Amino acid sequence: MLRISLDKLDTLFAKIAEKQKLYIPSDREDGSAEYMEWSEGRKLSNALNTVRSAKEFFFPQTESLVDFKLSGKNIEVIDIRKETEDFVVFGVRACDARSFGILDKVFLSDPVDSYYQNRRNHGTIVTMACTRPSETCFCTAFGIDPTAPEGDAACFTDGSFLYIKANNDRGEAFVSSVSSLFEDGDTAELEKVQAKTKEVLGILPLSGLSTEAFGGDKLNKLFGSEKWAELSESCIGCGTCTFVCPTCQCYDIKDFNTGHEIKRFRCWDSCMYSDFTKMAHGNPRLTQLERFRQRFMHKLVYFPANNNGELGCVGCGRCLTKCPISMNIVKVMKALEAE
Amino acid sequence: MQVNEKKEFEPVIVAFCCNWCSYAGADLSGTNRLNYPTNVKIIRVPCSCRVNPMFILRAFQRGADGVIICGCHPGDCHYTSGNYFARRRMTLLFSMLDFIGIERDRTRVEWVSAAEGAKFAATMNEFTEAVKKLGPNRRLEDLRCRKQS
Amino acid sequence: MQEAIINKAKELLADGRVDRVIGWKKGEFSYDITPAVFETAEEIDAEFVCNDFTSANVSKYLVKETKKDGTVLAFLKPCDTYSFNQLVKEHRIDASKVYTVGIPCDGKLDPEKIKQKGISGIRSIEKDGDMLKIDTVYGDETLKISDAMSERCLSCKSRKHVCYDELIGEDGDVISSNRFDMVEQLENMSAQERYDFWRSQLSKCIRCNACRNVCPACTCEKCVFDNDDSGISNKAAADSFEENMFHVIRAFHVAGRCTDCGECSRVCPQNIPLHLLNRKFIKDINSLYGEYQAGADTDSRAPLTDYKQSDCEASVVHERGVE
Amino acid sequence: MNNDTLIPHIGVVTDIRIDTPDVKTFRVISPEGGKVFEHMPGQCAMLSIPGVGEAMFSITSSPTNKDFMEFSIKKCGCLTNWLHLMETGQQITIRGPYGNAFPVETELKGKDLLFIAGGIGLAPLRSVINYVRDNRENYGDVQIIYGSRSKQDLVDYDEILNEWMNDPNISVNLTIDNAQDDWDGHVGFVPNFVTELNPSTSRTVLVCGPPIMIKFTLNALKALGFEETQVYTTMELRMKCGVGKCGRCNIGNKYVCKDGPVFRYDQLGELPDEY
Repeated sequence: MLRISLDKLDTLFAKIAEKQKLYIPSDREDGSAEYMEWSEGRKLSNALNTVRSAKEFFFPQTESLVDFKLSGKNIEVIDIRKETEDFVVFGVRACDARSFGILDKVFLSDPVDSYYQNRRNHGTIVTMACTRPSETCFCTAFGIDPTAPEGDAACFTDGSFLYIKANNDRGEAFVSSVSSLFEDGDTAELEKVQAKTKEVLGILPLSGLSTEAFGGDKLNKLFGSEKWAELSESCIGCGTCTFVCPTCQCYDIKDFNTGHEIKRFRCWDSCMYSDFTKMAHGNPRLTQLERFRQRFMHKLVYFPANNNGELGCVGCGRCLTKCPISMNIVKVMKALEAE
Repeated sequence: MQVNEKKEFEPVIVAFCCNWCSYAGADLSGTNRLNYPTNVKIIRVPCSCRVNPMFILRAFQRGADGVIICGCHPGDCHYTSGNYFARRRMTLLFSMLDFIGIERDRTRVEWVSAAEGAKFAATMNEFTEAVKKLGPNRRLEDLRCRKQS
Repeated sequence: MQEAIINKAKELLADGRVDRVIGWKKGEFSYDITPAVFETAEEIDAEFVCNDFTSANVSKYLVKETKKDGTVLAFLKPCDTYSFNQLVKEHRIDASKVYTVGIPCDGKLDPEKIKQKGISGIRSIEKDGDMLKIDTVYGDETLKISDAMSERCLSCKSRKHVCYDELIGEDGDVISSNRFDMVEQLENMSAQERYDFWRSQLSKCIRCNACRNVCPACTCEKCVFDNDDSGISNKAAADSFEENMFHVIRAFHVAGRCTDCGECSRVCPQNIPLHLLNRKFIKDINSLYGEYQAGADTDSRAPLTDYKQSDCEASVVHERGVE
Repeated sequence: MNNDTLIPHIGVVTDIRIDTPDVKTFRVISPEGGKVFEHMPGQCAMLSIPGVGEAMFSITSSPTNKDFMEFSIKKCGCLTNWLHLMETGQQITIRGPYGNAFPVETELKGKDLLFIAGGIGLAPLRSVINYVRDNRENYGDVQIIYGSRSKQDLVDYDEILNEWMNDPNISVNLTIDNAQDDWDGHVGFVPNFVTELNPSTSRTVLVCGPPIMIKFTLNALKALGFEETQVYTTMELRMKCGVGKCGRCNIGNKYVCKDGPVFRYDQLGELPDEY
């Protein structure tokens, strides 16, 4: 397999960044990792994952949709869309890589969301296999193999070399554009590391998590469960889980009056917020119980009902580490499963 | 012919003036034919205490380069104590804005009575000059509101 | 300690003194503790936990709990008692419906700090003297407790319970803390440096509202930032201004009421040191209007709802320190 | 780049009719004249005043009307207040059509129809009623039961009086909640009126109105022997995108904006009770 010595990563990054923007997970001053644009000196993070997921490359937290200019009774609609420039996201984990497939099912289904599609068409995803999964990881429950991630091209490491493999045409193009830096090498060491990682995956605390109790056909049974009250009791109704989640895609559309024009923008929104479904005549999800239930029912039941049973969670474990009150999808799944 | 003359920066100053003293003071400076810069946009409020901290931030958001709050002299408030409360609030808010790195000369509180037309004009002249020296507000502006030139 | 607390809870439930207990419930791992309400001794035996990771401040839940019938038992750490007292003072909690038991605290641990040391695959964490013994799938690890201590606990202001119906263990004292050190450090920077510092911090904000929703001082029925009519309800972190506005105004709205419990910084998914904004207000209030500790009592006037004719003018801001 | 549904068209408000103290009907055309887009009865459109807000409204006019679209809008919030303050000639933005429609060309064809509406609930049904009137030969017997709080609150009263009442092919039954001096018709709530009128169970029913009215009407219909599969209604939830992506109008695995707003009652029964 093609490989490059890990101490030549900078050369590789410089080569990629010659033609297009390159984003890599890198450590922030506070110790957590975040995707940042690569420039000379920026180092790849060793962290298992970034705080925010990679979804923001295709579905950014805030984006302008359209501008309006008002004059008297007239309105001018200004289409501000521009073709995005090519970019590469390097070092995406297997869980996040799977999340793009889930987002695609939402944004690329008819009618196609051109803003998302535009970015999707110009972004190359280079994934990175995991070697040190954490106790909060449960991607294997969703059939994800973190040692062989999806994405346009996948990278693997054995501690001294970085190996690369293309998964599709776009990946082929990417690999061939940088292949001059790579040499063919033997993968014995890599296979050892992969076997070791698989062993660890088997003994992680959440490795036994089952998704069998969930799916589109369980709708009314799970919806009516008495467990929701207890589970949602201490939820503070913030949007942390939603905003760090790689598959949450609810959004809000709002207008901002700049004084000389109206900018209509879209931003991430959370079904956990009290005003999410509020209308002039009332709110169908009146208490935090209903809002809490909506988020998990959507991932575990509603989404699979519309997508051949595929669950709307990828097991990245972000909500497990970030929820202010440590309530999360694993606790919900275990509680409901016991029903 | 192309004019390459660099235009001098003209700041936008928002002045929140209490209805009972400072607004009347502004009026007086006008009737006395005293000059103060046209940069100053006066917003009349019932009392200096009416000025919500958000008003000040929103003024900066929408293009103000300096914000000044004018009210009755301590002890003279039409509502007895409004300006005392305003004084504490504004002190703390300005201190906070200073803390997050906003230039401290962009904000000011000044007590101007209805009889102090001259003080009003002088204050505005002086404040406008001070803000002019600082240049445009960049640290607390909303980029979306910046006019493309 | 946990045993004494559990016994106390069961005792008070059994003799009918309280109907419910608010405390903490164990999670999947040793550190992911969820605040929870318990109604029976069985539930308490099965799931109640009070350990080094039970850092969530339960006072705010009492706003909701005291609207229900019956009496609720709350276990409060020293810093939680300040929040509790402040909520009682603001008439947000009906104190007659709460039975408070003060519990000692010598600082809580922050799981994130442990993980940032590169420790992963945690199976269990045990205390051993001043060290933590951590069992992970990658082998055993050790870590100094002080290295895992929550940031807010490193600058703890008080081990004293300001209110309780009953106390487990000994009461501590208000301690001289170094909590204003960082604020002072920032004050001594230049305006440009301060601006750069806050821009780098606040630009991380994702507007998840966790700081607001967890804050015991933020108990408005409807937040101004959720109110479309306020004109500032934008959810987006669209521009540097939005985050500045949100955090400055939020800190201002709790100024004089913030007890410095540190929940905002604890829950921030982006590790923004939000408590520094609150501490700046506290420090200013202390130095300009006299020492004041929100939550220390239930009858004093809050500094922003009070004034003295001799108060300093706003120009003090312009006259002091570094530009 | 393709057109994106989130980028709206311009519509011009050419006529504003005051229907009731809090309902106005707006006539909207494209700036070039004619309709902005075609629709089927029951479908909705997103109307917006940039800077004020955007919301989903059902299209009140029938698709058989080739010149313009109409929207009957009740004043109840920020955007609708603004719309009510508009003058003719004002431009608004409009995008759509969204959602499914009443199955006028399939299930409803050849059937005897019963329309039951309460208050502003007439808005979506008016589109179907006029569509049926314009394609009268395709449908059987048509009966309309419409009620409101008072005579003044009957939406489209002029049209009901002058056109529907005079149409020999349909029967119209009106009711108001409380008796008033200038009203000699029926007084009482819609569900009770339905029971009194005792319509034949051979009819297919289309209901729209306030949730509480729909609930009791359904009970009344069931008591009369109607099946759930005979009853259609149309729903309303908060919406932002209109195309099933923003997540607001999600009930169970359905999105009201995309899979609805028209649901048959037995379909609604399969969904969790969260609307």
